[in-house]
Amino acid sequence: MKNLIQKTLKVREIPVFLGLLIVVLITGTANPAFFTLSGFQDITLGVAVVATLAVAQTLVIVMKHIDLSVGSTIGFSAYLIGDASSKGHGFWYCMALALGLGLVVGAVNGYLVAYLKLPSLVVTLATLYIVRGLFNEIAGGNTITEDMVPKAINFMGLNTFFGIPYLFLVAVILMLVVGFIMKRLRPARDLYAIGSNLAAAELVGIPVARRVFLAFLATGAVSGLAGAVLLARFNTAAANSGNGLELSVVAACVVGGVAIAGGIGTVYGAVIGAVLLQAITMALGALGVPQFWQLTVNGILLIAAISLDRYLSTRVKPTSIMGTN
Amino acid sequence: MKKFTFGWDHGVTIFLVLTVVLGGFISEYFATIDNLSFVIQDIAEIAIIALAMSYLIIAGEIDLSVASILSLSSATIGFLFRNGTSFEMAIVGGLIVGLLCGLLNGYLVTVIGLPSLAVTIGTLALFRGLCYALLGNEPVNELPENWIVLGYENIPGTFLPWSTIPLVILAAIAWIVLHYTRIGRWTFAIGINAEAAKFSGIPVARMKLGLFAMTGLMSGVAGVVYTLRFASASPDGAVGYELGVIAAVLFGGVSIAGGIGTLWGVLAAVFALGAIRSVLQLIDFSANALLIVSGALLLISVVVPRAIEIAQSRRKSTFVTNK
Amino acid sequence: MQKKFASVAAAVAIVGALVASSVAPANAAVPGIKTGLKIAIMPKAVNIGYFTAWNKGAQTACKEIGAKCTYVGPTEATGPAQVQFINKIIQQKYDVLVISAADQNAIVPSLRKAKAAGITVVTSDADVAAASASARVVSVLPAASARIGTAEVDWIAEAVGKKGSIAVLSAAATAANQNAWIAAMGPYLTSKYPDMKWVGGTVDKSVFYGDDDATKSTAQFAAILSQYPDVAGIISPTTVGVLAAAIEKKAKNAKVKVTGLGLPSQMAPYIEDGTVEKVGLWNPIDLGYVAVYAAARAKSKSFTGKVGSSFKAGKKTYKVTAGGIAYLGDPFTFTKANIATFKKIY
Amino acid sequence: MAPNQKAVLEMRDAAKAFGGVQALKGAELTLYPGEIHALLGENGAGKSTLLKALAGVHKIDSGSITLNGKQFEQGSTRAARDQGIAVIYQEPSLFPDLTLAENVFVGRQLQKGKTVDWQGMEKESRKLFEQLGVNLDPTIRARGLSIADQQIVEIAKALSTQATVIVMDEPTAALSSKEVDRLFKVARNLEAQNCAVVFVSHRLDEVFALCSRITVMRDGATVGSAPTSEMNEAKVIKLMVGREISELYPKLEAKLGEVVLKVEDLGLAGQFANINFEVRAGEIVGLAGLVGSGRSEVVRAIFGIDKYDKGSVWLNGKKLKPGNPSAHMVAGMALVPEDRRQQGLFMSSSINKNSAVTMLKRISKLFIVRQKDEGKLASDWGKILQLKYATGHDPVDRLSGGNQQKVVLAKWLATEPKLLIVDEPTRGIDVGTKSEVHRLLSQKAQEGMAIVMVSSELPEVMGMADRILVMREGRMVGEFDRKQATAEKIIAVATGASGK
Repeated sequence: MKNLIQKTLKVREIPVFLGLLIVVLITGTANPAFFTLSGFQDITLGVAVVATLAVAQTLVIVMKHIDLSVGSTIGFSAYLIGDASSKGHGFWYCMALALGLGLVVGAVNGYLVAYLKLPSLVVTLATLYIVRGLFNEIAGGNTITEDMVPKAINFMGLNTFFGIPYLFLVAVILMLVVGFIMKRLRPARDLYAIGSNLAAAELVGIPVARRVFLAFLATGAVSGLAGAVLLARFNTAAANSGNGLELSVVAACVVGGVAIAGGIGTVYGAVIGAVLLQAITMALGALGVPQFWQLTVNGILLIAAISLDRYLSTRVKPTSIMGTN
Repeated sequence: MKKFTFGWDHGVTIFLVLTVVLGGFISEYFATIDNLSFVIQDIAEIAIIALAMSYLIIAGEIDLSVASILSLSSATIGFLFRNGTSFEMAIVGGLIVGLLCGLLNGYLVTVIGLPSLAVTIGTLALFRGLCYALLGNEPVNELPENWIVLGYENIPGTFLPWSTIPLVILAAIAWIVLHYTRIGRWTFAIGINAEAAKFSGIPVARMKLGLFAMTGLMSGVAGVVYTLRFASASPDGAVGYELGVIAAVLFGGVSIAGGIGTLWGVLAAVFALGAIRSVLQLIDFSANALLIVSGALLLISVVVPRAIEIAQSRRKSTFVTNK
Repeated sequence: MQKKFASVAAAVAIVGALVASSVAPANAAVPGIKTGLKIAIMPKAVNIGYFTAWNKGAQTACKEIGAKCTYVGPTEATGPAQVQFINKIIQQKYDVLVISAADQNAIVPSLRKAKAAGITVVTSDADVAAASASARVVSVLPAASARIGTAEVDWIAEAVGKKGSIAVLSAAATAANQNAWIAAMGPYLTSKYPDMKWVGGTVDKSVFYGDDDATKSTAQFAAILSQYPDVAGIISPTTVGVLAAAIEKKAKNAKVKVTGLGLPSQMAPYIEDGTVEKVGLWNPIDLGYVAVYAAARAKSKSFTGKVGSSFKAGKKTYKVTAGGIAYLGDPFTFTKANIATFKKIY
Repeated sequence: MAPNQKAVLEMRDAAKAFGGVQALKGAELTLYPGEIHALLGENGAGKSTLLKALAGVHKIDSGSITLNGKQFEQGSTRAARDQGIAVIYQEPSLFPDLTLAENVFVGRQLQKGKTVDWQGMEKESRKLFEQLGVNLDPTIRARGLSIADQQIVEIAKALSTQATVIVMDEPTAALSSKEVDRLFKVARNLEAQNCAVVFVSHRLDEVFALCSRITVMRDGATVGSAPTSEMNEAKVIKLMVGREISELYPKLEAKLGEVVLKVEDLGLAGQFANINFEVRAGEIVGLAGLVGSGRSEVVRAIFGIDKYDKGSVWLNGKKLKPGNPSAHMVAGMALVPEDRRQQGLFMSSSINKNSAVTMLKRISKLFIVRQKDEGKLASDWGKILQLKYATGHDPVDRLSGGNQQKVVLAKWLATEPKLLIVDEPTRGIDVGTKSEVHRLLSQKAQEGMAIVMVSSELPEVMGMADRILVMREGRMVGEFDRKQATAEKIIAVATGASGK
């Protein structure tokens, strides 16, 4: 008997994964440097931040919502961690601060979307501005430098575990944990039901508002904690950290089969989508595509990925009302 | 006659008036003719795009690629001019490119059937990439002097910048069309209920395609204004303007869910945002505070109407309506 | 504050004796400069460390000449965003604007307006396009583009042993300063160092743009390594880029040599641990300091800004060269030997 | 089945009003374990309201409901389910992106320890499907499932909750005859397991074939309840209708004119095929058939909403381009759609704007829509249709269902169409308005309009139409002249059960 998890994976994530393989194979053939350990590390390390955020974003997108505030939250959190650490606070204090920030932003977003029933696009666009403004006000022209980064975080950013960057491991572990939760815990299953058919979800008695609130809260919390990943990755943070990340994150989710229309997608897909986008960016360079054309090619590939997704989801044959004779 | 009902657009108008009046009291520099000229110049591009974006959002769609279209239109003008085309023809080229970009968005949404939010994130990257492909790392300057004076000088004898002319004309047309013609009615109808619109004989797909194309064209017009105002064409122009446009449209009372909004509200919102930014700058608020205020206003624009709605429904809660 | 400045100035005096007036009392008039000038100091964007240092020098100068200085600017380093603040300066009837141009073209019309409104405009750190030089009185730049570009080539040549291929990790594709420096690097490298070459054949094809963004710069550093595995050295003529390159080189334990322009305070850990042997930079504090003097003197009519004219800032005199530009002097270089001193200054 | 047995559910003297409309008054229902109980009544008789009260969607204003001897806790869908009532709606509300197994257990997924037990749910639902005699794979997603299969999933869901009362709202409406047989087997199976099954249907032959008891409702009240053996079709129909048909259907004599609509060999894959008919000026053609027999699909295609892939449509001798409703409208065609709220109206928009949406070109001068003309248009038609409203600026969602339908009629009659298609024109509106609508249609036909009327209410079709076409499973299977038509004949053709 087929394993259910395998079967679910097959539906949408496989094409993305195949796309990833094709990109890697073509690029690797044209430029063998792509196949080396450092090529692998470039992609995995480069994708850690977006992958982490994409995992969190999946929670809200499957509910047919969106959270644009993650870029501001993660940047602010990275700065706060470095700042607190430089003032002599310990690692756990710094992480608590990061978590606290994420929870506050998540709670505000969640309350407005879930209980006041405001559109998440508008709400999170507003919190994107507000958090960024507060961040800039506090950070000013200061730059967090490596000596201000907590030792543990610094270590994570610089080292690998048998060749696999720790940060990528963090993203993968997060993916597995959230993936497990999304598959195995009842409240998380409700998120899919809400995104798939909101009216029916209410009809079967799912506590919709509470679930939406908790999902935004979780997304905020992960974005806050992910500040540590951002800080570890770059060992620096300043007022513009995390700027514009939200669109990369949404793009990764969409490419990974987490549909904007809700109800569909897994964190595995989101992470594979993030890796694919990162691999494409790397591949464009490795294949010698001129710098000034890379963004264009990226845009075309993104549209192609969305179109493919659309094609796959509408391939289902229409129901026939004409009897079977 | 229709009974007057107090709408969000009136609220924004009052907000605008209060900003201007209080601004005049708070800062001696604010309520001056020169500053008015600056504010108009400063908001011209956003206002022009917002006119078209209002239609699009009212019809239930969105376009995140407008800033990239603006920049691509500007880059096209620069590219053509640098390669020997006359400046007048270059401008025509820029407008055509804007229109084509809009048509591409519209095609992907109406014919292929992709969600506009996702697809315009893609074209946002695509159009921006084309800017770099056209201009590389060399911005185009030294545009014809007789043209660029239009970008930063006032109409002789007035305090109004030249960009007022396209802004006023386009705003008037957009206002009349949206609120007084069939196209406008159709736009609202599609946003309220696209299926019922189809059943009412409204050509829904054609309308949406047209609205995307128009948004592209307006972004192209904004690209011309932008090029003249900054006397140059650069591949990184207007980065992030899309959020400014959308924030202004939403603050103006257009519902992101479609079907609701007035052009007056949007125009008042664009001016109010420009005015409040000017006031805050003139009383030496930091640039960081401006970000916070933008976000707060955006939140207010959805929270307040919702709060009123909740309050009203509580008052009417004894009134059960049939499903 | 006073004490801090004293130590800063002392340190500077030791190494370069550029700014010597460590004892200038506040509000004391400087001959040839009106007191009470209202001066705006506008960076490409606030919230950037480099400009915080630049502003520090400007504020020092303001104190010396008894002027009132305001540090004001946008949060995003774009021309349109700066224009809003230039408009504000015009409205508030400032006397002087010292600005680092975020866009060499886009702010020109606004600068002309400011000029028409009677404001003395001096660009510092980043100038407007050469064709628009008339929009400002004078530009105070660190050093001639050619000198900065060739100096960086010399540093990397030293680091790689004068042989191997070189790439450039720049800021935004449209960054005018960087583009000018890079233009100067191209022919210099191939003519002076016969055993060195550009990874892409020509310098134009060897430039990667990190947009002065840590994320993108890091990604581009990785892209250089994967695209050109045998790259010997990377020049990053921008503080965000060279910092990202240093962090990433250390993280990857990469063999590639890195040099460029970076703030010593940010680069110190990497110079101290040997990740990077040498980076260079002028002193942004001095740059801001001199620019304020130039602007204040021009406003006070004790300096015309014409080519060949000169002005005094602190104890040193600067001469305006072709294009209406006054240069600070060659960039300093920072190595293990002197980084401990400099990292405390800027 | 034995009347002496203890009832599992008793509803006594239930009343429920919405705004001013009394949806239920004196509604009674008694269910015994191990029976299939038919609930019959015309549209608007109160069946849906009664079912929704049982489902926990509505709370009744007065009266009582007892379940298994205890008072039934009302007003929560979750509570209703927990108390053992499961309702299967006419339009199943599955989650298209979830697997069938999860759909069965949604909101209360089986758990092993604290985690969702997928294997267990799969096994259980597979067992349920087997028990229902269908071979559905529980690991596939619900998207694209046929209505029949969706219903099976809903039934499995009901069974998995150990429901003692299972309510099926017109479950056979959209099923083919084979699928109906399968459903019957399932229902009998449930009956054998001592469930009480409530079966709502308009197909009387099915009711008599399947059910052991029949309860009939009319105008919100229960008007009769008896074992099937004590009932016959004539008795049931009389109970359901309860009044002379002629007053409801004021059919006027009209002179037939030229052919207005000609439909030739129309076909759309999976929906309908070989549709041929003509409609003349002044003629009302009824399109009868079961819900889901393809009637709405045919009229949608004729009006251009859906593109047909075979055949052609001619209006006044001119061939129309498929898939272009706006061109059809200009050519003189109008469609009053099936779903008033979703397809007919812009609910948040004003009465004036709704009435004028089809007329914008004609009330514009120099491209400007003249609001005065718009208001006049709405008020003129309001008068003709006896629309009850405060001002034309009120949004239509403040109107009652009947008045809303009048607005839809107004917006189409205003275009002075040559051909008017009405799809379920009186669904869910009160009796008074119903006869007004009928009078209006009749009058328009007399004035020379060609009318196609799709209706699931046989009396309506028989009372109004000059000619009745019957569809089954996407095909035209019968045609009756007004004089020949009887309910039995039509039902026989529509259900394909002509031998019985």
